[in-house]
Amino acid sequence: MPMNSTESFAPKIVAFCCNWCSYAGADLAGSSRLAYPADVKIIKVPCSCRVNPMFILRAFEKGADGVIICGCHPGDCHYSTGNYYARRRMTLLFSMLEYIGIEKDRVRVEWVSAAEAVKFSETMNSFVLQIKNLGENVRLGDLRCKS
Amino acid sequence: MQELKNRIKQLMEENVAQRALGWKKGEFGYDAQAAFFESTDELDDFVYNGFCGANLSKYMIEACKKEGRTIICLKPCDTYSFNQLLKEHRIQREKAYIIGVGCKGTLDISKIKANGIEGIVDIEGADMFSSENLLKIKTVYGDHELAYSDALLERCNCCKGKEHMIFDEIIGESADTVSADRFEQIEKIEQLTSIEKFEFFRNELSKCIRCNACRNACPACNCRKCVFDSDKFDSAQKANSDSFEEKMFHIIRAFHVAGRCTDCGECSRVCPQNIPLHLFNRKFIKDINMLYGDFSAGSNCEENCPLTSYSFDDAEPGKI
Amino acid sequence: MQRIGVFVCHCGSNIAATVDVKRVALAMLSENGVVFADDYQYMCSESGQLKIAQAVKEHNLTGLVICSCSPRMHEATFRKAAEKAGINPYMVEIANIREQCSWIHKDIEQATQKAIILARAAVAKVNLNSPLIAGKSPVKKRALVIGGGIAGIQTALDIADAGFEVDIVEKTPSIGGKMSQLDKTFPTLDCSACILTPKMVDCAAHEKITIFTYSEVENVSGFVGNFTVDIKKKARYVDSAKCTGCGLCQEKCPSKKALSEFNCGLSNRSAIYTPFAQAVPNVPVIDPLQCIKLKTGKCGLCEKVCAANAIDYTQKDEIITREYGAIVVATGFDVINLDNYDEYAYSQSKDVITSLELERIMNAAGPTKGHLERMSDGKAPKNIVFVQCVGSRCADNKGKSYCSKICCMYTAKHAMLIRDKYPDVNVSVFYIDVRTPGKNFDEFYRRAVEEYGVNYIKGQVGKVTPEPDGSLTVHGVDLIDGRQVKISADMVVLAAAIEPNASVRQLATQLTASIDTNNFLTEAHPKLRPVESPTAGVFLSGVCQGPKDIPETVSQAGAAAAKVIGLLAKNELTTNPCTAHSDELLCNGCSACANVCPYGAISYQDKEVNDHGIRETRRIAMVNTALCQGCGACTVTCPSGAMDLNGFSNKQIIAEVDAICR
Amino acid sequence: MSNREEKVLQISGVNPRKCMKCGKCSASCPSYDEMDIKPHQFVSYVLNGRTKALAESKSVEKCLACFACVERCPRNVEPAKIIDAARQLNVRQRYGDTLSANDIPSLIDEDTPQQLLVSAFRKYKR
Repeated sequence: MPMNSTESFAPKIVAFCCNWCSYAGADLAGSSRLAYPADVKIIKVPCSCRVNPMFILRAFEKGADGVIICGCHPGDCHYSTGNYYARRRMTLLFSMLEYIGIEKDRVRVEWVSAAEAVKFSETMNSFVLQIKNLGENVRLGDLRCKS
Repeated sequence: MQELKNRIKQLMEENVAQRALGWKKGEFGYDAQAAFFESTDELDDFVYNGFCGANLSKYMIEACKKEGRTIICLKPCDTYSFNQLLKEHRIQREKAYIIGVGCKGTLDISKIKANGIEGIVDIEGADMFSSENLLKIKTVYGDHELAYSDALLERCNCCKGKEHMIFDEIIGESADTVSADRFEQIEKIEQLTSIEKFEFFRNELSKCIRCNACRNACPACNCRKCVFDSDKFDSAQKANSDSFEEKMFHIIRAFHVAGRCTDCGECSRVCPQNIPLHLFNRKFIKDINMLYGDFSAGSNCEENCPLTSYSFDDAEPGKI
Repeated sequence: MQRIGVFVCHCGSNIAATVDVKRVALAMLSENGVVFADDYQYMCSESGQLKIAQAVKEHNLTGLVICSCSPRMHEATFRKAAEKAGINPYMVEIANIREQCSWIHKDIEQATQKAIILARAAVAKVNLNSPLIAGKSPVKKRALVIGGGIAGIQTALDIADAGFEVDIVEKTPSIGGKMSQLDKTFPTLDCSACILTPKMVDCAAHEKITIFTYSEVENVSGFVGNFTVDIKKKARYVDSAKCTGCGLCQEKCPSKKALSEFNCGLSNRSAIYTPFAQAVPNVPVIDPLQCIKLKTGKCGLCEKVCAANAIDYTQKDEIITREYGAIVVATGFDVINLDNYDEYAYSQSKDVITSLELERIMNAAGPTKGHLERMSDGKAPKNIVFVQCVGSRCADNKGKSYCSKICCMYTAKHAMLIRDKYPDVNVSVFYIDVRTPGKNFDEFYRRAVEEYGVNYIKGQVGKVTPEPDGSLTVHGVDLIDGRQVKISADMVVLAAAIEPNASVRQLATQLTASIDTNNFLTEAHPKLRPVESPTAGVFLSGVCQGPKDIPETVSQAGAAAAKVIGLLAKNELTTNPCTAHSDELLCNGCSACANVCPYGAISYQDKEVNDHGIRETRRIAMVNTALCQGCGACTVTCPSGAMDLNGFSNKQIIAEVDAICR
Repeated sequence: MSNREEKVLQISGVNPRKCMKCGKCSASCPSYDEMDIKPHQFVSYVLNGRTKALAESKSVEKCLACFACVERCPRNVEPAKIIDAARQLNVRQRYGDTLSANDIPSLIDEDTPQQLLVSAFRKYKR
């Protein structure tokens, strides 16, 4: 991906945010007017442990360029243990994606509390930049047949 | 083999069990397949040799629905799957009489054929209980010889061990067949660049015809209805559709069996397109061992699966 | 097919200044299922809600999408509005176009585009919503309090005073707990028994309170509002109904060699005993390990002297099953075992004691009748050294990582009391930090130093050596002075760390309540829900949740009681309808979901199903919707997708993903 | 943090930030009176960049390596290892590595008892 196109490239980014911490953190980022790119679209889930790997792969299949999952900090889960399971699941899934040659920077997990508006906005800014540098997601697109 | 057959016959005659689950000889002698033997008469077709690679554990689910008890023949590695199924309540222990059968490694017919051997008529020396390490292959073009150990399935080269994890009795001895490191191939792939990895897997997965043989053979893939057949995720799909689905299917399949896969290697053995599917499962096994401590699914019925447990200081996603 | 109405809120100019609301509404009209779309100044206002009601009526709407502020702000408002308008409240979805859009973007075009996509995702989700009805479950109007110390007593009294029945289960023969062992309490120095015993008596006399002493919780089943608990009443060998508490049996009992638990093993008690004179109930128990009659069949003296005929050697353990709406855990603490701290010579010298032992020595009803004496030779000590933080704040494996919180204050209390009563006794305190947060606490500590002349030394003790002459050499350091100090003491008092009562581990499993690495019970939220366990219907009172002193324990006990009263005051509980459920045709019965459920909400049943004509009995996961909190951990663990979550179903989330990526 | 401080931390393997300043090390130290810098001060010397002074102190030679402080430290800080690292710093600066570890096997007599070797290393490693 040539550098000059990063400007015009508007990536599709799906952010799964848990209801109790990260979604509230996003709300606080909003009310604090802490900007982050419009490319990020948030889907609310009750807990990071609700995020099924199938959702992530589905997003890529449908053309997403990056997927980020945000949850409560380990130890602070509203459901006490949900994010611990999410952490293991995502660790393994991300490792697998990298193993089959998907850029590992297309996925990220970040723990953002309800108070961390700055962290939320900074995370989204840096993630969008990261995806812009990677460019369009071609490896997970329609590539069944060998070129 | 005769000893095994006799014992099964005896058990059935003594009414210890009502039927047996074993292998039946196929059309060519190298294509033995899983079979139920409902009466002692049917046992004539019973075989047990190097071509009996099929892991019978999964058939136990069917057997449990039948009346009475079933004798099941399990090679050492098959017992892990059996345990795993027990742990998941898919089968009942009391419905099975387990004969742990000795194993000196199962054979890969494509490896034999890869030696330029064609038109095979008969193969001698595949008996599991003989110590002979020589396969005598009769073909329409003449006779060939090949060392037994050179024709083993990849999975047997990195065998989990000779011990049966669960059994009622053991017949025959097992041999050490380990000649390779289980994770060597995984590590090799991990060393590749991102693009090389992608090319490798794209090439392999592009062969997939979605015949579902891997899913059908896999003892961990025992869902009554696969998510890829149900409308639960809006992911039901016909075979061989477009795009990304094969990748999604295989990644998700590997993810669903992660922490439950015993690395029995059936997926790769049955794949008609020879896709090395075990490379997915084994990657998860390697990661799990490294991150959450050594874990061997099916080595017992108690230990919690790594994906349904956690510790406070687990590794962070993407940071390994 | 849904008939969806989309309502785009201007939020004054909060949204409308950056998002072209009319365009958003217009764009939604071409979305699948949308039959009506409009925008309005303030959707949340009275007239905004009226607009919704009108549209529902006119267009026969079945679902609503409100493009407005965060659902955390007004979801409840719009759900109520929907219900008023005749739509199931769970047929409403909010597209957050304020916090997530207008407030963070400046470019109108960009913000409008994003608002359209967010609205689109909400529409896609509503298309798959189905009406949800909050379940109801009845509430058993009785509470169980486990543990009869000050925490349990206070909680029980507060609940009972509100008019609800309470049972207290206490495993020792009397309620009272650790507080009954204390002599005086800080920072007021009033006598512990004087303030505790009235409460104990209140408990016993309260018509709403039933006390089960010498009893333990054997089994717990059920869920919030509907617990069933088996209580094991251990054989007391004394008929509580007949006993008059005269105490003659204890006097006459020939077996008097057992160590008194109440006096921390510093004195003996008889085989038939009440732990202390003010015990509630004042009914003795026979210790079967000490009783000569129970061991050999001979003796029977107590039976002979008992005028009330209350002795019954044939009593057996008894299981009582009772039902409760709420359970309060108030199991309290123990002092840690000091085996790991050889350097303080606790096991080598009788004159090295714990602070709790000192409490008994100072107490008029204690082993020395309240005289300060050395346990070795009965002599009055002249030099006493206190050592703080023994086993607390330890990062090694020997002690506890936490601060035990009460030691600084009770040590100041001890030092002060000793100096007050015995002005010729020298008292030194080795401390690392003196921690005195609390009303009048620091003043109290300063009085110990300034008025009573207690010698506080900043530094730790490295070693205590018992000398042949019976004295103890304390090797310490004075960090401020920069020198090692050696003190020849007659008595050394260790402020040993406290830890949760050992029974709590098993109890936590029975209750499916979680405990932390130190065996303290975990709160539902460390700040906002400190007296509730994450398991609904289970509440925490006292030190079982974390170290705390008496005033804090009493206030927490009251808080726990308030929560219990709030629960028991309801006739029915409305359950969150966004719970998991399993599809019986898909469920494998593999137990993976139950393994990850933090609430123990999933159980298994052998159930006959009809799978497209095949009838068979299958092991199937069942979700108890009263327990399920809707986290969704089970849904991802389930490989077949049998487990799904109401309100956040797999299909709904996938529809949102698709709508965003379209 | 300067090179020298890092070196001391690396040699000792101690994390000085774990210290809670309780002084139990100094209370336990049999050489306390001989030392100019006391055991409980070791961590702050390293943290405050005064390792040079620590290395030049008398304490370096006065520590008996009895490990009472290591044994009793409630936070696993291990002050004896810090002072030993400071001592090694001196030695390395003064003499460099006088003996290569690789040369050792060839210098050892077959019959030397292992115990002797171990105690020799203890004694003469500085």
